[in-house]
Amino acid sequence: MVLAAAREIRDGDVVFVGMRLPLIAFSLAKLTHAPRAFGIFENGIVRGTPSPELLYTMSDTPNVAGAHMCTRLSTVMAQLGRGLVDVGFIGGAEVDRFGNVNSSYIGPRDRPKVKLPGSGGGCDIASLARRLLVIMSHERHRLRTVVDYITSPGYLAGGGQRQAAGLPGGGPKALITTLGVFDFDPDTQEAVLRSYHPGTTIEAIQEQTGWPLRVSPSVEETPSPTTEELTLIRRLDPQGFWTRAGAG
Amino acid sequence: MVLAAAREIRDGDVVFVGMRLPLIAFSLAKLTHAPRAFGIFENGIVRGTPSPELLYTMSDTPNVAGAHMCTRLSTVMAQLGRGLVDVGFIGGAEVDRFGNVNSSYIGPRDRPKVKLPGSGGGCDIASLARRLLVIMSHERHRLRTVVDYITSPGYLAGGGQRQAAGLPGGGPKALITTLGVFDFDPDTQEAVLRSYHPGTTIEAIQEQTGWPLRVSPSVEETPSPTTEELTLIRRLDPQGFWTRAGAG
Amino acid sequence: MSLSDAMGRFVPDGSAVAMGTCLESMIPFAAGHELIRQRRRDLTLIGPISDMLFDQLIAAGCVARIQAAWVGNVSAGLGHAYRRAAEQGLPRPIAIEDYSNYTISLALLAGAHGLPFFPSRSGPGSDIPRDHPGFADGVSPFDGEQVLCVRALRPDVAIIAVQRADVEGSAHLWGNIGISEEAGLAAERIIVLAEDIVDQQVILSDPNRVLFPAFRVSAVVHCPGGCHPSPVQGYYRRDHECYAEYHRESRTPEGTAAWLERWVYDVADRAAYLERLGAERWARLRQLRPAVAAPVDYAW
Amino acid sequence: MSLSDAMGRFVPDGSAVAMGTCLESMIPFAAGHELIRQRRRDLTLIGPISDMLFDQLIAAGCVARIQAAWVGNVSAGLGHAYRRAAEQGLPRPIAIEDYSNYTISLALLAGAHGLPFFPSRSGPGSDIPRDHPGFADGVSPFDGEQVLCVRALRPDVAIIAVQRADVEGSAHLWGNIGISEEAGLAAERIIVLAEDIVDQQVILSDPNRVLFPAFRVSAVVHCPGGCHPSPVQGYYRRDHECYAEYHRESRTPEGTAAWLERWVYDVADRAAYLERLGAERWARLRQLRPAVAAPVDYAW
Repeated sequence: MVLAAAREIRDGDVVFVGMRLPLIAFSLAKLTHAPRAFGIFENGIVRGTPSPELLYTMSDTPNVAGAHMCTRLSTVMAQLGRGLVDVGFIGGAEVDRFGNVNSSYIGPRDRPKVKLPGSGGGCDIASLARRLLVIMSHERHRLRTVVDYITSPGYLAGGGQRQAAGLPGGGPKALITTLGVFDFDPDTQEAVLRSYHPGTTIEAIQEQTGWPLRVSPSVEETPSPTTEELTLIRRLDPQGFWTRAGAG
Repeated sequence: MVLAAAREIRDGDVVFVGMRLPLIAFSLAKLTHAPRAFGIFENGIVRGTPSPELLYTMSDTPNVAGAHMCTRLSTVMAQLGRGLVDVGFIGGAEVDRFGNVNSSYIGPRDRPKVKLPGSGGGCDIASLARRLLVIMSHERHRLRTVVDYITSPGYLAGGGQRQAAGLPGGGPKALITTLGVFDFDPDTQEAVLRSYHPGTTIEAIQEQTGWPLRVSPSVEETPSPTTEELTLIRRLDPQGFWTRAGAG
Repeated sequence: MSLSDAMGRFVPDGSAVAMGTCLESMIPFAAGHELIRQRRRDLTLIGPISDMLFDQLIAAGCVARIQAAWVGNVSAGLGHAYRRAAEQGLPRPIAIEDYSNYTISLALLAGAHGLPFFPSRSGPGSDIPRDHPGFADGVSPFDGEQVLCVRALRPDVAIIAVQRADVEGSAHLWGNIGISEEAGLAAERIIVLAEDIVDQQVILSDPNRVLFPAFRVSAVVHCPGGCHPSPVQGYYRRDHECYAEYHRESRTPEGTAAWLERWVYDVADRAAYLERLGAERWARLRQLRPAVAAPVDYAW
Repeated sequence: MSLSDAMGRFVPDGSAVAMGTCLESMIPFAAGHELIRQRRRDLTLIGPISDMLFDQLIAAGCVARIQAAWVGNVSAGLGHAYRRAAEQGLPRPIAIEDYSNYTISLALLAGAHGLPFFPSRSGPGSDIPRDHPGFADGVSPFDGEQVLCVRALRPDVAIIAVQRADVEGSAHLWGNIGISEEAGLAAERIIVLAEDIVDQQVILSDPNRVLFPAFRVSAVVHCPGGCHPSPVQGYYRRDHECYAEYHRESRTPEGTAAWLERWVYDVADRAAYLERLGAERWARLRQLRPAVAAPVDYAW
């Protein structure tokens, strides 16, 4: 998952990094194919280099060391607002086939079954990044036809509804899960399976997906990690805190 | 004039200092009766002490030395916006009897006889300070029944119109001129002569005032400067750059 | 002023309190724990994300309302006490007004300017603004464009941790800043918690680094170690294990009560807390690599 | 990049240019003079107050429109060229959109956020917002309160002078800041004029002092003395006499032309300008009392 996330970062991108696993994905991309990418963290940090140590949070002291800038949250959010953030990562508890993400409430809002932490910067990144990347553990109860609450808007109900709602950002570009990677159909704005990770199958993915899977005609196996990538991940996260199975 | 201005500052006040002569008035007040006043400058400076040297502009290097804070203009303006600035000074080319100040256009705006520099922070201070002090060279063509353009709103046309316009600040508290000091009638909101400076008379003031003078029943001569005040003014402005006749 | 006096005097029951404004660093845990010890009630807690502190105050029954973008435990997971309060009303029900990080910063920025609202491009299409007193649909008067408007927030008090301050309240904060400036300037009162109290000349030697005008600060509290287990740039690192431990122990109300007893009720103040933490552990967190800023000369 | 290349490449005819964003200090006179030498036309000049530079650009016929709160000469008086342009259309008519300092900062702040407008409490009752495309009456959707709305401004380019920068554009500015941050972040492009170009490690050692994200900066120009006669904290003082002299000489079009010839057209670049100023005078302005900021350690 971290690899697929890293590969979505292009060289020179301004990346809104977010919490948890994307911290590693950004570092990995910087050290491989995107050396000129900049990372933005919502606490106000802008970095042109990966943090010198594994981060548990974006505000850990190593993330400040050598940063290009430490400013106010509102100032880095303004980069999103101006449409200058190329790519942003968000996670959550649930996603639907239009890329809408729930990280707030499972069950009704006034009597939730689970109160989740909330948006953080998720809604902001989803609203305003040019390319939104959604990261999700691939389980049937998480990839749902309809989510209980839209924290971070994707394409809403599809068919241009996102644009009609006045959302300026580009919307979801990919849904990256523990089992595969989805693109979004430019017309219907539905998720379409682009690739399945080594070791799984399209059938297994359908089983773990709450909506009838749409599969790209050109679907393929996700390219395996290179030795360099694996080495770097082990160096960036030696104990697998963010990258071991079930983490993040 | 600088003395009368300084005397309007109370100890502990937060003072929006503005340009030119108020620079000296603030320093004088700090060194005499208002040692705990804070000065705010629209370039973003907050000072708890007078500048160590005469200032030609608020952004001169001595005004930064020993400042309590150097921040953004918008941040110090926000103190005005929150109603936390006790007193603010403005000057201009013209004032009317309701304390409206023109520092923009003499003559019609589309074909002005004189294009004046403009508001600077004047409109902001006039809109938002709790007590507005207007400073003006006392000449008949400056104290006019109606000004050509309201740059900095006083009581507008009086009778509560200021409040009705949605202006939250307190409005003009005093008009301090080279000849005297005016208060504003709490009911009609017209300027009322409170005191005349030593060496002039009420009659001379009427002659130099474009509206029929209203004089307070308790009008008196402006108290003469003390020796200490005179000494300090000479120390603060040794060459009389701001305080000599006709300056500022 | 002592922390206990500052919390007693300036944070009465029912206050709306902004805390944790730097996100995961500089969290004034000492102040939150003091409010728990003083059995403060009916607080509104305002913040961007809250990494564990809001969960603890909720667990202790201090909180009536949350206005925040994220409440949980960043390195460990969900906030168990937040869940119990929201899902079961335990130990008491709480009202939740969800924000995003950007929109809460705009709400506080508007509050800092004394303005009624700011527009936002983040949020349309999200469920966050639905049935929410802090959001309303508006229109740009220039082109008729629909905009989401975010109502100003003006906390009663903002508790802001800094590295160093003078006794009047002028303070230097460095490292990541988050929404500290907006939150402090929006609040009626600011309480500064400082690792070090220094001579005023130290602060005034670098006026660009000063966080708030001194006249906005109501109290300065000298509180070394006051942010543990969150990190303070230049002073100590994040104590990740603390977050994992609280996450484990707070799974049950009983475990939570035991944790609060051990780390809050049973310690008199921050000094006693640090003693309980142990000198060795505390010293380890303070072993840092130096990274001194290049000098700056304000010569005039 | 040379100043001449930066102005040639990034400030074409018709550009909307923000300059002088620190108010009376850090005014990029060198950049303005280069635009005059390059005979740039139809510029829109955006600023808070402008202490003499806008007057000179207007005098040289470079300007079609002013969006500012104040244009003149702070220590000497009115701007004669500004008057001639506004009153007589000489050397060409200019459109004037008046702002106050607060409202232009809000306009740029809204622009920096990509928002269409911000509300303002400054301005109602003033004639400034009347018949002005940058202002409109609006309503708070929360309580129906009437508010004045300030339309976002997004300059094509902001020219920002700083004390030091690295070659990528990360820069340290200290002393008073004015609207530099809002103007730069609102602009499509930022051009940084630096007294010193330093190693990137110097800038990154103090990330809180960095003004803009490096990816926002289009060009960095090494231009020592580029702000004379305005002051640069830590580098040189204000040359008050220059302002008085320009004020005297610019009373007439002929005097203005002579001044421009001597100080702009007839000098090739800033180095030549400083040479003409004279080594002794320049050295005197650089005699400063040191005021070194207290050290800060970002240890991690």
